[in-house]
This record gives sequence, C-alpha cells and structure tokens, in this order.
Amino acid sequence: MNPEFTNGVTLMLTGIVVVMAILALLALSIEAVIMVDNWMKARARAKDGFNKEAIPSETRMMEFLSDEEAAAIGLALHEYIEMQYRQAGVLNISGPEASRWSASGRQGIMASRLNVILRGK
Amino acid sequence: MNPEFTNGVTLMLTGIVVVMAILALLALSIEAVIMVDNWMKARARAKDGFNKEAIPSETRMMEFLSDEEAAAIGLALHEYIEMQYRQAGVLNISGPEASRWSASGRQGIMASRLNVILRGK
Amino acid sequence: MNPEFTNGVTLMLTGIVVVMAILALLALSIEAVIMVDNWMKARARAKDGFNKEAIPSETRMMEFLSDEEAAAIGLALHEYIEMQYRQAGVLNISGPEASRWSASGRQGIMASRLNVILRGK
Amino acid sequence: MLENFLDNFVKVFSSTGFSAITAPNLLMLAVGCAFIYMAIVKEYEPYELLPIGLGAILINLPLHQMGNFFPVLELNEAGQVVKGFTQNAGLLGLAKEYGLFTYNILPPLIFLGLGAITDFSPLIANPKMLLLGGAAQVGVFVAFFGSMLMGFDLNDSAAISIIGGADGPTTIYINAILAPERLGITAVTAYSYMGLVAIIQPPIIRLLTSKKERMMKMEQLRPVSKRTKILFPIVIMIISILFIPMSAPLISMFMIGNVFRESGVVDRLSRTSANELLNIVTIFLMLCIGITLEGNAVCNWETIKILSLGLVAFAAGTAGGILFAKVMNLFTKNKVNPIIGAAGVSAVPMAARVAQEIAHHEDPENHILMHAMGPNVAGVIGSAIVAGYFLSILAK
Amino acid sequence: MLENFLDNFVKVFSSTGFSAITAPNLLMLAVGCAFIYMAIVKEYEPYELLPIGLGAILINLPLHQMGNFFPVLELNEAGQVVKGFTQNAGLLGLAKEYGLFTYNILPPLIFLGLGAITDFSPLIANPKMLLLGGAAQVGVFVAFFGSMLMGFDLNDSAAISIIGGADGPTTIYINAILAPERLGITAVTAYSYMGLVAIIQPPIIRLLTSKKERMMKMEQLRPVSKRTKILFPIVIMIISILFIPMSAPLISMFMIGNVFRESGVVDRLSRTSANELLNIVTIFLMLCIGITLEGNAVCNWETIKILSLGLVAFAAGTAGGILFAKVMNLFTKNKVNPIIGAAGVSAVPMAARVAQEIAHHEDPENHILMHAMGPNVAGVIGSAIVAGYFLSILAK
Amino acid sequence: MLENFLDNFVKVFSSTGFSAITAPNLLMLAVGCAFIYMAIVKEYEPYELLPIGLGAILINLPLHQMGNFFPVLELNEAGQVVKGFTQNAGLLGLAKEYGLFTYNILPPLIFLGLGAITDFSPLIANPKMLLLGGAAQVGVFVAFFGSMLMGFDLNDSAAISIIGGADGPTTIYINAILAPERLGITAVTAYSYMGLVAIIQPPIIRLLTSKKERMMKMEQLRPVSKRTKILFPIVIMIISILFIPMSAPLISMFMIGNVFRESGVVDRLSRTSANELLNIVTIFLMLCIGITLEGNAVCNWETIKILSLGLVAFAAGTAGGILFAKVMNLFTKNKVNPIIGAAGVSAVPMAARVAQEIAHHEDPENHILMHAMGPNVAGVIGSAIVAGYFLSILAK
Ligand code: NA
Ligand code: NA
Ligand code: NA
Repeated sequence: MNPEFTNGVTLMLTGIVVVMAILALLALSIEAVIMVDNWMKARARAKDGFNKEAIPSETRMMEFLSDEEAAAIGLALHEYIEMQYRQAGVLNISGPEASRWSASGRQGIMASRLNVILRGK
Repeated sequence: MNPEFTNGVTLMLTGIVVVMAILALLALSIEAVIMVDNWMKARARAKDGFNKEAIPSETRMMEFLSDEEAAAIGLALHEYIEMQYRQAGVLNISGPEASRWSASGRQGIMASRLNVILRGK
Repeated sequence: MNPEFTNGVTLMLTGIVVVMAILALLALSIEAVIMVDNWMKARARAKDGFNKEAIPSETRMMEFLSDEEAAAIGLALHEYIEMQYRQAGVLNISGPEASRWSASGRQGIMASRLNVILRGK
Repeated sequence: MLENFLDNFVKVFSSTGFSAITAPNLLMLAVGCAFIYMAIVKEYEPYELLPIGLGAILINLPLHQMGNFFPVLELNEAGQVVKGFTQNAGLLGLAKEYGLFTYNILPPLIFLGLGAITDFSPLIANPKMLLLGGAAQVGVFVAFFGSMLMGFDLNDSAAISIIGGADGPTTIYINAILAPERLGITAVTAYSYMGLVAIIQPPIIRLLTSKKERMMKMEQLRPVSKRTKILFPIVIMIISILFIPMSAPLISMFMIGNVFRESGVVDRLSRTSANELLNIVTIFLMLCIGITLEGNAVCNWETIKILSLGLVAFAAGTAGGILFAKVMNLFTKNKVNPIIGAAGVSAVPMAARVAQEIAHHEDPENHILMHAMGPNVAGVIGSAIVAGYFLSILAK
Repeated sequence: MLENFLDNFVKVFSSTGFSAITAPNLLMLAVGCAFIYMAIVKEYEPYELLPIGLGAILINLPLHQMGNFFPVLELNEAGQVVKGFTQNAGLLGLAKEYGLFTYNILPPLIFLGLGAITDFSPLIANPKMLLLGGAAQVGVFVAFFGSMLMGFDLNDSAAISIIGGADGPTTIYINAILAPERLGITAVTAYSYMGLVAIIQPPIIRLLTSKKERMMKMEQLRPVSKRTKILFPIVIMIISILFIPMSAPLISMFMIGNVFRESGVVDRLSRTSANELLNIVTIFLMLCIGITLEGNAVCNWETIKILSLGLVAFAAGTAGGILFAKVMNLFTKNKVNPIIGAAGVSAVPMAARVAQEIAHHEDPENHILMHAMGPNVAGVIGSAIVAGYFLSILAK
Repeated sequence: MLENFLDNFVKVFSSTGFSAITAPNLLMLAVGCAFIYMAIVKEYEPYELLPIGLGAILINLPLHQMGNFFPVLELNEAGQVVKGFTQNAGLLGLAKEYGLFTYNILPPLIFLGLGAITDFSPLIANPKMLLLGGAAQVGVFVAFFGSMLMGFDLNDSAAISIIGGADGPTTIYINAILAPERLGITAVTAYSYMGLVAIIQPPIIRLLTSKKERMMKMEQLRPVSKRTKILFPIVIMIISILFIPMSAPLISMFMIGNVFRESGVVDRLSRTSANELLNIVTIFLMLCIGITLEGNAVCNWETIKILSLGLVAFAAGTAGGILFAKVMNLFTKNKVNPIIGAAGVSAVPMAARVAQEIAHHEDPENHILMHAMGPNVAGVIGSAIVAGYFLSILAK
C-alpha cells in the first residue's frame, strides 16, 4: 500500500471518530443547556407562583389564529389584563410595557397566555 | 473621402443589414417555437380529449378576482374536483399534488379551469 | 505647555466656533427657504384664490386614520370632487390627474383637503 | 495661542469649497437642481433624473472625495509598485470605477431586473414586431453618420449614436467601454429625451402618417401559452449570443431575468431581481451617472453636439419605425397601424403610451397599447444587439 | 467601398459563436436545457437547477466575456507588474472569482440566510439526533475511500466525497478551496442527487429496515423554550469552532443567522438575511455554478466517476444513518424509528419528507416528520464539521 | 498505520482552538454574551449590540480565518510584488477591510438609509434647534480636551471624543480613518452609552434645570410644507459640504436618502434605502465591529480610559445642550423648555424620549417629544460636521 493511501485511510478513520465525538459533545451540551433552562424555570416558578415558560409558545398559538383573530383576542384580553390581572398583582405590568402590549394585537397573545394561567389557577 | 469615413459608412450599412437579419431570424425562431407549441397542444388534446392550454391563463383570470375571492372559489372547486373530477378519471390527481391544490386558494384557480372544461364537455 | 497640547486647545476652540457658525448659517438658510416658500404660497393664493399649502398635510391627517378609513373617505370625497369641485372650476383637475386621485383612497385624502377648503369658503 | 487659533481658522477656511468652485460648477449645480425639479414636479423619469440631479449637485461641490477613485496600484516605468491602496476614495467614486469603468457590471444587473418585470407576450403574439424594433435602430445609424460628419472618431460616434436606442442601461454600458470620459453626458441625454418622448414623437408621427392610417384598428393579439413564454427568452438568448457574442452581457441577463419571471418556480429570485436588486443597483448607477457631470469636464461644445445628435437619433428612430411599418404593410396580410412603429425606439413604456394616445385621440374606440408594446420591447432587444455589434467591430 | 462592406461582413461573421462552438458545448447546451426542464416541469430543486441550467447555456455559447476573469495583476518572474486591471471581465466571471475562488464568501452568506430560516426545535427537543446526523456522514468517508481507490489524490477525494453531505453550500465551499477546477460538477452532482432523493433513498430504507421497524411510533417531542432556542446556536457555534476552527465560515454564519431569528429583537436583520440577502446570493451563486459547466472542461471520464461516487456517497450516508439508529436503539430507552436515520444525510427538507412518506405509507396514523427534521438539520451541522475537519488536515 | 492514526489525532487536536485561547479571549467571550443578554433581555439597542456580541464571540474563538484579511499585495522594499491574492481571508475580515479600513463605505451607506427614515419636520419648523444640536457637540470638544490630558495624540483624541456625538456610524466613520486599531472599542462605547441614555441623562437634566423650567410648555410647531421638506436636505447638503468638504461622505448620503423620502416620486428607491439596503449594511457593519473586539487587542488600560472619556462626553454634551437652551431663552421671544437641549446629543430617538418622559413626569399634560426631535436630529447633522472638521484638520 502506498503511503498516500495509508494516509487517506487513517484520515478517514480519524475523521469519523472526531466528527462523532464532537457531535456527541454538542448533544451533551444541549442537554446541559436544557437542564439549566429547566432549573431556571423551576426557580421562576418557585418565585412567581406559576410557570410562565410552560405555556404553549406564542408561535404555536399563532398557528391556529389568523392575524385578525389574534388582534381581536389580543385587544380584548389586554382590557381584561388591565382590569383584572394587575389587581392580582402577579406581574407588575405598567407604562411602556403595558402600552406595548396594547399596541399590537399580536402581542396581546402574550396577554392571552397569562389569562389562561389566571383562569387555570 | 478619408478612409476612416468610408470605414464608418460601411460599418453603418453592415450594421443595419446585420441587425435586421438577426431580428428577422429571431422572429422566425419565435414562429417556430409557436408552431412546436401548437403541435404539442394538439398532441395533448388528441391524447387527453381536451385542450388544457386553450383555457385563459391563471394570470388572466386572477386579474378579475381578489385574493379572497380566488381563495374561496379555489377551495370550493377543489372539493368539486376531489368528488367529481377524479371520478371522471381524466387526470390522476392525488397525494401531494392534490394537497398542494387545496393548500392555497390561488392554486384552486387551476381547479376552476378544469371545472370549466368539464362543464364545457 | 507643549506645542501639541496648545495646538489641540486651539483646534478645540476653533472647532466649537466653526461648528456653531455653520449650524447658525444652516438655521438662517432654512428660515430663508421657509420665507421663499411662504412667498410662493402667498403668490399661489393670490393667483388661485385660496391657499393650497396651508391645509394640514396628508401625512398628519393620515395619522388619525386607518388605511381602510382613508380609502373610504378618499373614494367618497373623490365623487364629491368629481361632481362639485370641478364645477366650481377653481382647479382644473382632469384626465390622468383625476384618475390618479381616484386610483387610491389614500390619494383621496388630498381630495378631502380640497373639500375642506370648498366648504370653508 | 491666539496666533494658533487664527492659523486654524485660515486652515479651515482655505479648506472650504469656496476657494475651488468654478463657474461651470455653478452652472452644473443649477442643472442638477433643474433635473430634480423635472423629476419631482414634472415627474419626467424620476427614478433616473432625481438621483442623477443629486449626484450632479454633489460632484460640483468641490474638494470632497465622494467621487474620487485612485487606482489600486501606481506603477513606475520599471513596473514597480509605487503606491498601493489608498483610503482616499469615495463611495460613489468606487461605485463608478468598479461598477462601470473597470468592470461595467451595473448595466447587466439592471437588465436582470428589467427582464424580471418585462412581459414579452405582445411580442411573442406577433413576432414580426421584432422587425419594427429593428427598424427604429435606424436612428442609431443615422446618428452614427451624423457624429462622423461632426468629426467624432468611430468609437465616439458609436458611443454617442446609441442614445438613439433610447435605453439607459445599454447607453451606459457601451459608453463605459468606448467613451468613458463622456459617459455622464450621453446617459443624461438619453434619459432626458426619454422623459420628453411625449413631446418629441407626436409631430413626427403626424407628419409621416395620414389620419386614415392613424385610425387603423388592429385585431386582438393571439393568446400566448406559458410554454412559449418560457422558451422565448431562452431562444432569444441562444441565437443572439451565437450571432453577436458581444451582446451577451446585456441580452443574457435580460433573458435570465425573464426566465426567472416566466418559469413560475423561482418566485423568490424573480421578486428579488425585480425589486430589491434592481432598486439597489438603480440607486448606485444613477448617483454614479450624476457624479460624472462635473462642471469643468462637461461644459464644452461637445456636449451641445451630443445633445443635438441625440435629438436627431430619437427623431430618425421614430421615423424609421413608422416608415418600415408602412413598407411592411405593403407585403403582409395583417396590416399594422404604422403609429406603433414609433414605439420601436424603446423608451419603455412611454413610447408605447404615446402611440396609444395618438390613436386613441383619432378614434376613442381604438386601443393599440398592447400592440405597441411589441415593438417597444423589441426595441430593447434591437438596441442591445446593435450595442453588441458595435463592440464586436470597435472594442479593442 | 463594397470591398469594405464585404470585409465588415466577414469580420462580423468570423466573430460569431459558430466558428468556435464544439461538440461538448452542444452537449452541455442540451444538459442546460435538461436542467431547466427538470427545474420547471419536475420541480426538482428549481432554485438551484434553473439558474444553473441558464448559466450552463450561457457559458457554452462561445466567445463572450460574461464568464471571464483576468487577474488584477500579471507579474513577471522579477515580481514586476506586467499588466494591471482589465475591462475584459464579465459579471459572472467576477462573481465566480471573487465570490468563490479568491474569497469564497458566497457559501457563508447562504448559510447566514439558511440559519435565519431554520427551526432547530426538533433537534433541541431530542439532542441525540445529532448523532444520527453524524452517522450519515459515513457516506462522505465511504466516498472518500472510493475516490482514493479511483486514483484521486487526498484533496480531490475530500472535495468529491463531501457530495455525500448533501448540502449544496458546504460542497461548494470546500470545492472552491480544494478542487476549484471541478467545482461545477461536484455542486451540480450534489444538487441533482438532492433533487432525486425521493428516488434514491426509499429502496435503501426498505432494504435495511423491517416493516415492524418502519411502523414504530415515536412519542411527542418535548416543548422547547425560547431561552433554549437562543442558547442553542450560541453553544453550537462556540464548541464547534473551538474544536474545529476551520468550520467557522459555515458554522458561524449559520448560527448567527439562527440567533437573529430566535432572538425576536432584530426582526429586520432576520427577515433580510432570510429573504433579500439569501435571494441575491442564490442568484449569483447558482449562475456562477452554471458557468463552471463549460463543455470542453467538464466532458470527460472524471465527471462520470464523480457522478458515481456521489451516488455511492448518498447511498452510504442513508445506510449509515439507518444502521446507527438501529444500533442506538439497542442502548437507549426511547427507541427511534430507524427510518429517520436516513434523514441525517441532510438534503433539507426532502430527506425528512421521504422518511415521513415511508412511515405514513406503512401506517397512515404515523407521523414522524418532525422527528425526522432533527437528524435532517443535524446533518447540516455534521457536514459543516466534516468540511472543517478536511480543511484543517488538507488545506495549505 | 496506528501511528499514522495517532499522528492525525495529534494534528487535529493541535489545530483546535484550545491551544491558542487566552484569558482576554475568555473575558471577551463573556463580554460578547453580556452584549447579547443586554440586547435580547434588556432590549438595549438590539440591532447593534446583538450582532456586535455575536461578532465578539466569533473573533475570540481562536485560529479561524473569518476575521482575517491579507492585503492584495505584499511588496518588498524594491516595490516588487512578493505575493498576490490569497484565499486566506474571511467574509468578515473582508467586510471590515473593504467596508471600513480601506474604503470606509459602510457608514455612508447607513446614513443613506437613515436619511430615508428621518423626518426633519420638527427641525424645519423651528430651525434654531440646529443651535441646540450644535451646543451638544461641546461634549465632543470636552472629551477631546480630556483625551489630550490623558496623553492621547490629536488624531486619537479626535477619534475618541466623537463618541460624545452619540452617533454610531459617525463614530465608526472617523475612527476607521484616524484610529482604526481602536475602532471596535469606540464604536461599542458609543452604542453602549446610547443604550444607557435613559440612565445617564436624567440626573444631569435634574441637576441643571429647575422644576419650573422643566414644566415649561412649548407652543405647537408650525406646519411644514412638502416643498420645504424637499428643499431642506438639498440646502443642508450644499452649504455643509461647501464649508466642510470632508463632511461630504456622511452629510451627502444622509441628505440624498432624505430627498428620496420626501420627494414622493421614487418610492422604490426610498423603501430600498430604508429597508433592505440598511438592513444588509447593518448586519455586516455590526458584525465587523464585533470582530474588532479581539481580547488580546482590547483588554488594556486604554479601553478603561475610553470608557470614562465616553461617559464624560455624553454628560458634557447633555449639559452643553441644556445650558445653551437656557442662554438662548435669554435672547429669544419663543422660549424653549431647556430639557430639549439634552436631546441635542443625538442618540436618536432615545434622548428625545428621555426629554419627553421627564417633562411628562413633571406635568402629565406636557408633551415635548416633537420639540425634542428637533435638536435630536440636529445633533446628527452637528456631529457629522464636527467629524468633517476633524478630518479637514487632522487627516493626512
Ligand atoms: Na431601443
Ligand atoms: Na449533511
Ligand atoms: Na450627534
């Protein structure tokens, strides 16, 4: 066997090992990230009394709604939030944050999530 | 007359001839393309029993419809297609092709064209 | 004090003077532009019998209207314009200019401005 | 210290533009403002004349580097590099140098976008309209003859006469190669006359046609299948480039853009070619044209000559198209309204609209716009082929 | 004068493409048309094959300069500059030279856009899918071995074998460095087989799995939080580049695009990366690939060899993914349907769809598309790391 | 063979980044993550700090070529070319070199986009606001003085002090010319303080104004005609560039963008300047700034000095604007609320919002936002003129 060929074979084998090792390390890192994320969620839950992160994400909810529906729901819920939720005092939403919510119905979806929580309590 | 000037004049005359010749050739080629196209349409008509190509194009129909109207017509017609047209067995529409049609009302316009054909028969 | 430092200080002081002088000149130029603009408006008013430019600008009016509202108002007013305003003969709106107005409700806002003038007369 | 302070003032004021501004600069500042006025108030070709006017104003304010470009290398006679890169180049100088003079890539990019917004159906439905688009090129050749009579050499004559093609990017492309020092004037002349086509053409049309001819109706164009629309640009590209390889930069990008459009399967590429890419290139190309209009370079008799040659070219092209249409009517069955021959000069779509308006004025029931679009887009192809022809014969 | 006239005709006709066209050009014109047919009628990878086909047609029409590039400098042996810039370069030649051969920036730009449209959730929800994406890279190494057996040297073998990665931009990136003269063929081979993945993979999947395996259902993926989605690309970028610095050009841009997307605070950057920028770069990259397919350069036995090695690579990658999934099932609790291993070759998202269709065919209630997306996007990361590995070992 | 295999492993591991990473790199990786945190969670200037943070992470991962650039030419002392082009340049290294150091075209392009999104009406309605925008430039000159006291030379002092202009692209533009090695730090300092303007300004405003002053109401701005809006940018461009030609790259593009916007006839150019072009340039400019933050280059005392000088500049600019407003009130009839002087530092539009919030807090019926926008945009013009002034005096 010529040396170039031997070289190529070892290069190939090293490659498989190296690539699999790095991908395995990446997989472990992601698991670590998820663990940290879960721990932060648990801490937030312990602190706030409910789990904000567990709610289906905006994106997922949006899939089932048209923009108009989202806007309508969002605006309605923003009123609900303004009246009831802030009394509940769970979150301190005010000033620019509150107006940002009402600005766009799409962001009102976020409000609807909180609503779900409140009612679920 | 100086040679540069003579040169220029011949250049000009050659230019007119060359350009007109090429444009004439292009015109003939386009006629040839159209003949081939017509022959292919005729062959398709002979094979399928109707002339798909002769129907006013999607674009032209779309000019008279809003997106919402197109979507509505398209969805309705897709149902029609699913039920009736495939029984007629003229075209074998199924699987991803069928779902692509229903996916967007705009593509349903294509269905509406087929509808026109069917009824016209 | 070393010469570089002295140099720097004078550079700084010159800079403040130069920059303020240029900005003051710019401010004066803008005032001049506004004067010219006002003079042209006055001339136009003298010629046309009313002040086209004094009307709140399209942009400012648009802030209070949704696109749909603007479109509706614009189209309605365009009809009004077509019927009444041109009889008044104040402006000679016709042909492509008129159709450009009716083309989009947003441009109809411009018509609404003229309407305001007419009624204000 | 006070001395230093005063020194600094002197330094600042000696670096202002007042020390360097010249009368031609002031004239061109006024011309720049006039272009902006025409663009905004008259809406003559605003996408070209507005940025050109702004560029013209910018370049006639002296002593800044926005329009500068210093070559990557400065060599001495022994071929040794005396100087490398320099910071002292400006955004628009770079765009002009790399986009036009050195690489000449902006015009083909414009053509890619134009291809993606052009509908060739009216031409495909009636291919002999290509001949009308060709006949209008007679304007180019007449102007070529005129330029030689006025003493321009062959390269210059070709570069000037292409104004008669009434296609901005084609004019710019060929001038950037054959007569770069005159690029700004020829481009601006072309765009200005294109903006004025509604004033230039009608008297010529009325002169060369009878009322009866102008009232001729044309039959409905035959429908064009999607398959033909896709094959058209491919066939045009192959044949044109086989015959005139030098037409490739313009023709190939034009036709590739059109295939993107007609294929229906690469909507993203088609939209981007027709919008963002076309817009970005337009901004830079037109600002670049503007900064070629430096007063001291353009205020001379040559400019007046070019302006008159351009007018001759537009007029001759209009006449050529009309007369060829009349000749064609002698030999063919389906007669054409000779007015549409005038649309063969290009100036898309204004020349076609002029034809429509004249016909419509003679007979309010007569609509020849779509028929006029045939020679109109054919004129673009024709001019690109003429440009390729000139480059095959003349370019080094 | 008449003599002059005839001379001119001769000059024009000797400058036409007919004098220079060769049989391989004609063959490649036909191949270009075939690509366009596949793109438009069959809708196989139209965003790649349509512009590639158009570029191939263009470059096989002889004697024009659209694909030319002459170096900025020509030096003699004394290091003296013989020649500087030249006008004689074409738009696509410049894009190819600067975008690929000299600077190789087009593939990373594509990856920025791909990052901005990729949803890594299915992979984050199940990180061990990364291993399936790695296992499918076995196709690359098998093809590497095969290339060496066929007599290619190490650089060439690496450049060819990356076809098995089934990622266009990765293939182009590494070939532009290691085997630029063969770039067109390898890129086109990769895209063609990606278009044909629905034909290549099913028989291999059926061969290597039992009906029972193909009917395996997988449980719902766990939800992924926004925080994890943002951290994922940052972590992947840091670790991959720390280990394989040469993977930076592809991995970093891919992950930066993904942070833009997932952060939710730079919507304008994310949209532009995913749309206009991606579209513009696609147009030029694919036309550039097209113009590397000049008949006289590509019509040879090597091309046949590369086509067969590419097929071997795709098949071996598919097999590698499936077999690794089966091995993984021996050691883990949550078993995976081995079909999704085949999606590890990338060819996003076609290979994932193939997996879905086969599973769905066996059991209409079984939907594994989202599960297959995990190895599918993991394969992109895997191939980029393999490319970085090859470059660390081989590039000068 | 096994030996070979181990050799290869050694080769791979010696090419990983671990061998080369340093403590400053690790520090800057943390800083990069902190920027990303500020951008995403705190939403401080996300369009700048997110890509800057990503670029900072990338460049502090060692041994890859993404940030590299090797000059086109390497010359020996005899002016002979030793080396030509090299593949070993990375996408972001190229963008940094050509976009900033060699040609400095990215900042003017950003200004084109900013011009297309800026509404100058509040400034046109009350032109003396230009003086407030000028007075806030005092921060620049104070920081200039401070830099000299700290031992920086003239060029460096000018480059650092422009941070007080609170305009990212202006800071980047002048630093790329006068102090390229420090570009990253100055740009990042400017953007960071701009993000923190709501924290820096209020105490200074409260210190320098009485409650009565802060409660001052201002009368409704006079309406501005379309004609004036179009003439404004043209006039500003002509006068500024005539007096300070070196301000042309920033002022001209800013004003050209604004003419596009206000003219109403080139909607496509205006939209593209304000969207796609601005977004594309932002991506590359900010990533380029990020990759200048290489740990070993920026971790030193100078950085601390620059951070403190930047803070001084912001504070002095705020104070300068307020005090000048108070002085101006002594001489004019229509008094201004002195808070709006603070908005003269630029940091568009945050500083104007700060002014609004403070006034609104004192009196919920008082709305001075539109009045504050006047000095706010004037500050951008002011800083560009200051930059031009520095370059006229200092640049080689
Ligand atoms: Na033409
Ligand atoms: Na892959
Ligand atoms: Na400022």
